[in-house]
Amino acid sequence: MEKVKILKNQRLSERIYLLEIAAKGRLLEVNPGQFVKIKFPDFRYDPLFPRPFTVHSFQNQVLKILYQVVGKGTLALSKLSEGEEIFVFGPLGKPYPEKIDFPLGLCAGGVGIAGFGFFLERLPENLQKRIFLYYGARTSSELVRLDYFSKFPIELKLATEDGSAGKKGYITELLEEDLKEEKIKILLACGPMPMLKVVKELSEKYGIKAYLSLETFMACGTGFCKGCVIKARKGGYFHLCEEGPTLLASEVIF
Amino acid sequence: MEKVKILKNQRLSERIYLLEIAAKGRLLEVNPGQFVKIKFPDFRYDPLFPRPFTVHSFQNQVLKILYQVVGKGTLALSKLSEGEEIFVFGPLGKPYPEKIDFPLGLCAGGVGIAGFGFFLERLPENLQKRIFLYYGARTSSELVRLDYFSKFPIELKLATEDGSAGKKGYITELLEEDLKEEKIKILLACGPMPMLKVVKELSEKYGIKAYLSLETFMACGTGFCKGCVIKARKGGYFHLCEEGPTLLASEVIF
Amino acid sequence: MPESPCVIGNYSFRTPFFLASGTWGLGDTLLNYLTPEEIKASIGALITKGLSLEPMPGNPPPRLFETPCGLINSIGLENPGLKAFLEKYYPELKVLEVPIIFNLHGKALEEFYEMAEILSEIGEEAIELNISCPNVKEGGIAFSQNPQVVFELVKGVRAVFKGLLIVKLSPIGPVLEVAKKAEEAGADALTVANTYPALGVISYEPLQIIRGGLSGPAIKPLTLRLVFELSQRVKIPLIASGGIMSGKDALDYLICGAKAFQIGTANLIDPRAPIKIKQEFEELSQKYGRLLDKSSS
Amino acid sequence: MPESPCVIGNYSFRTPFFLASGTWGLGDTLLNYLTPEEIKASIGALITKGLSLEPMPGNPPPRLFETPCGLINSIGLENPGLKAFLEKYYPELKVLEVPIIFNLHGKALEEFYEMAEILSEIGEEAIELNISCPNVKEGGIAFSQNPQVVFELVKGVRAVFKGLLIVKLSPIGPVLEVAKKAEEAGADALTVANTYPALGVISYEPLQIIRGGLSGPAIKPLTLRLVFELSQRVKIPLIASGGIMSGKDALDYLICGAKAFQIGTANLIDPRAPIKIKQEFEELSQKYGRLLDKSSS
Ligand SMILES: Cc1cc2nc3c(=O)[nH]c(=O)nc-3n(C[C@H](O)[C@H](O)[C@H](O)COP(=O)(O)OP(=O)(O)OC[C@H]3O[C@@H](n4cnc5c(N)ncnc54)[C@H](O)[C@@H]3O)c2cc1C
Ligand SMILES: Cc1cc2nc3c(=O)[nH]c(=O)nc-3n(C[C@H](O)[C@H](O)[C@H](O)COP(=O)(O)OP(=O)(O)OC[C@H]3O[C@@H](n4cnc5c(N)ncnc54)[C@H](O)[C@@H]3O)c2cc1C
Ligand SMILES: Cc1cc2nc3c(=O)[nH]c(=O)nc-3n(C[C@H](O)[C@H](O)[C@H](O)COP(=O)(O)O)c2cc1C
Ligand SMILES: Cc1cc2nc3c(=O)[nH]c(=O)nc-3n(C[C@H](O)[C@H](O)[C@H](O)COP(=O)(O)O)c2cc1C
Ligand code: FES
Ligand code: FES
Repeated sequence: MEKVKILKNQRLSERIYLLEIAAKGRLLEVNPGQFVKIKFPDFRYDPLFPRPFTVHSFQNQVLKILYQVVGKGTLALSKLSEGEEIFVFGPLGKPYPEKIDFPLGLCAGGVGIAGFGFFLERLPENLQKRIFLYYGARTSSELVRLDYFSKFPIELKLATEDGSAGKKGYITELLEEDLKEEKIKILLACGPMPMLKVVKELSEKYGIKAYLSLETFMACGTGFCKGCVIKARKGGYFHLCEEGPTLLASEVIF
Repeated sequence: MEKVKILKNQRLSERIYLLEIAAKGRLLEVNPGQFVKIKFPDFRYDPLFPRPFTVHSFQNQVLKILYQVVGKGTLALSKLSEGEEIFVFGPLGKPYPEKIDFPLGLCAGGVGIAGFGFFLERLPENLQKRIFLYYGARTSSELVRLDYFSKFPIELKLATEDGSAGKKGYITELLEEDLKEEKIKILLACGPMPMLKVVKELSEKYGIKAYLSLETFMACGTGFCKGCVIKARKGGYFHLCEEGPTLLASEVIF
Repeated sequence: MPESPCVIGNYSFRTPFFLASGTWGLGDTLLNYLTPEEIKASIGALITKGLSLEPMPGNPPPRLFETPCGLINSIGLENPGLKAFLEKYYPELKVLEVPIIFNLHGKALEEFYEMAEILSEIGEEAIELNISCPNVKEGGIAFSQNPQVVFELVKGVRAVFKGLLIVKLSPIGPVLEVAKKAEEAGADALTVANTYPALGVISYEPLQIIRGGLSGPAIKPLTLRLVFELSQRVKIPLIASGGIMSGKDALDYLICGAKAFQIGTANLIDPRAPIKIKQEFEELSQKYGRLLDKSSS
Repeated sequence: MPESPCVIGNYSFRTPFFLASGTWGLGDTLLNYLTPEEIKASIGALITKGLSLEPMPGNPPPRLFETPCGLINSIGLENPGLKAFLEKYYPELKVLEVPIIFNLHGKALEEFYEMAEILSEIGEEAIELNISCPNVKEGGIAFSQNPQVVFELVKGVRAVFKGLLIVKLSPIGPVLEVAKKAEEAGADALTVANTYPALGVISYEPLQIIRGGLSGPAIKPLTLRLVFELSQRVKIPLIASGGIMSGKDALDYLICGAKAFQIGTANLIDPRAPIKIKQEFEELSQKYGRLLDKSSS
């Protein structure tokens, strides 16, 4: 656990925030796809467990977390101001798979977009050019960090459920159009379960590989509790915090 | 429970803060000697109970609390910033006794000074002039709000344990000097238990009435739980949140 | 839908939210925080502080200790005695027109019978037998460690009292057996459960220890489990008591088999908690209506 | 002073802080977070994940649910089996030169005996019998509901295993009787206690419920009370397990009669918790030294 200072904790939309901290210690070793867990130094045991968050961006030793307020932990996080200290523990989990084919489709629902920033930051420009980023949300105000993502030489495709930005509908509809045209060879997806289910189905339908960044409640994040399991197709379970959070869609059952 | 906005939450010394809120609803009915309880609207159950604080000042609908950070509740309070909302519940407890003789000695140890501000604010100037305020702390930096108290036409006497301000030693030593000289007729004291014990003894020794503002852990503050008891001399118990927090020294045993 | 009205035995309550014994004092300060209309609209029944035949002074301090998400209390059943309560406190409560349930504590079986008879004579309609107080030397939790004694107790009270008879279980000991025996002996409903025996070290110098009963959010997962297990083993209605702080907590208990809900520690935090909890519960019930239909079928 | 060294039975441990079973995985990731030196300096013993004769896959998800100040887990004793553990995981742990205590789970008495024999044969010195897991269908907590069965179990294991024999009690059921029987049958120490049977409603749509064991700060007041009660009724040393998150928690248990302390849920929050807790404990012990002398006399 590194005790770090909050550099910024900015509200981007009604429920989405961008947290910036000065990384140090082990945190400097983080790779795209990995996550950290965050704990408050306030001697309060509710919530009991640190909350896990993907690293959204890591440049010039500034580590950024893109998060959405959904419950008491994230609510408490959102109330912290610049200068306050938090404990950050990590890196945890496995990075995104090393060998990835291109053109690559990144599919994000809501704050599922988080990890793709750091991923792009570490990708050579020639490969960035071979990325399709599908990014969907309920409404335009929840499509955050568009300025940041627009700076990469990627093809960015947007969708909102209410049609207030990009295509009206689910992001997986845009994805399927491009899959039909065989524009992409492999998929990496992060977002709500229903979206991941569709991505899994699409990957099967179009016969391409898909990696999914999954979520479960995590007590430890370190492989200690054996609680974060996802059913494995081959029998038994994956421990998401050790073997994930990113797993091959074809190997999991949900 | 009134939901109120924090106007200011200022650090006065290492561990002492001054909280200012805009009073409304029932809070407007508060009288000197009463207390309020404060709860955070953060859906966290640790600490479980709102914390009780005496009203330190109440002018122009601005209610002030002078508090010291001693545990997780007060620590959390100290981290709140201007504009954030808290729940404030009250007024609770009985006001200071109505019929008080003068000259009156007010004896405060540490943040025990809090309630005397509001008390003085409501006192006519001619009676303020007949007040001796004995105020002790460990060290000079913990003698807070001296500017504020100096504006009243009272006789202010200070002591610190390390001698960094006022007399070196305990405030009860200064008090005893004046008791010997029969300068005061009645006492009102608030502070740590050891100080209150000495005040009780002095009041017996010099045969004057003393009121003590006592503390116990309070779950409800409303008379519901029957937990905040102090032994009564006459047998049975006082419920501090209903019958106190200020009780006649001669009627309690501790 | 569980509310409007909530039926337990032959009695129906306007709402399934009851004020738990000992968590709203003797009632004399209730009206400082709630209007009679609010009480009537949100509270189905008022369960009195534990009453004994003779007045009890309660335990010396410390009586309270806060633990992580919980409260240890060792009040020791401070109360003016049944008769004084009826004279001094009861009249003010009666005018509220909310059913009153008398929570009774006896040091011996005979004391319970005597109190039940007194209540029967004046036409009172509801009793909750407290056989589970962890904070008194005699009676209290000792009763609930022996299913046969519970049988005898309930049988004896039933013989002299025809109204609604609720038995408040201890969460420890042979709970299932005690529940069965209470049912067999004629109890109309069970309150699940009282506080959990607990200990807290308040300070080291001087060494101050409190032994008492744990309540609050900390115990909810435990009592929820108990309600779930008991609901599959007894037929009489279960009234949940343990860490109900929100509408979700009540709904969880409903799903696990409870028919009514006692609000205890939550009242200490905020006397207006019952209003808030009932409202949240109703909103959730609307949202998950189908689910509730299933679980109650 | 309880540490340096902490003596239990005929065994002495460098510190009284043990890692609780199931809260540091199988040990293969421990060295990612602590150096061997740190482990040696702060941890008195490593208690393995519950091991069974045959491998167990564990329960399907959801296995975890956070409650106010607590955790419900229903891991279901996922483990590779005793033999595979000895082959694959044990060698790496052994080099740490910290005593290893084997936490064993059997579906039947014979399975316990067989595992004890295996360990006896390879010269292992310490076993903790897990008769209290609330998350498996067979064995587990069922054992600890019957004092006579516990007597037979401990007797049987004692017959084949001469090393340190610890029995890990369930906090529910006839705890005092079980403790007595375990002592009588030859247990060297008791771990007080395992998790508390609990239930959580995870979601309404779909309806997802978890039944499992509650651990963490929420249960500390309950287990502390148990330790206190047991320390007055049995003579063998008690090892506390329940919500130890800080040096104060350990000191509280010491005052109530425990000789050693297991760190469980705290490891999940922070793998470096044992170092922090031990340090805090030592600072407090210094500060309140006189008090401790009194309580241990
Ligand atoms: C590896 C990983 C990376 C993540 N990265 C990000 C990120 O970059 N940005 C981000 O915003 N979020 C991320 N999350 C999700 C984030 O951790 C959660 O939103 C957060 O922990 C919620 O905490 P909370 O206290 O605010 O909400 P809580 O109050 O804990 O609960 C929020 C919701 O989850 C439900 N819930 C709680 N426990 C369970 C359970 N066991 N099973 C099912 N539902 C449950 C609750 O009912 C509630 O609806 C990530 C999660 C994981 C596992
Ligand atoms: C009527 C009243 C008026 C008050 N007015 C003020 C005020 O104006 N300003 C101010 O600063 N404070 C005031 N206090 C004290 C204040 O309420 C406490 O300092 C506060 O509740 C501590 O909360 P915490 O969470 O920060 O500390 P906690 O973490 O709760 O504990 C702080 C300390 O108290 C000890 N403690 C906890 N419970 C008990 C118990 N049952 N018995 C003995 N010790 C215990 C703990 O061990 C710890 O050392 C008042 C108290 C009362 C009853
Ligand atoms: C301060 C206090 C006093 C209590 N007094 C009584 C009592 O007199 N009789 C009784 O049966 N239960 C008593 N209880 C138990 C409560 O009625 C309730 O069953 C228990 O606290 C669990 O519910 P909760 O978690 O909602 O508080 C008391 C509880 C508290 C906290
Ligand atoms: C995730 C998890 C897994 C556990 N697995 C085991 C186990 O395999 N065997 C066992 O005897 N106890 C097991 N326990 C119980 C702990 O060892 C410990 O006794 C209990 O959690 C109480 O202590 P705590 O509050 O410090 O966690 C487990 C607990 C948790 C939280
Ligand atoms: S969260 Fe504990 S093993 Fe993955
Ligand atoms: S604090 Fe509850 S009665 Fe006083």
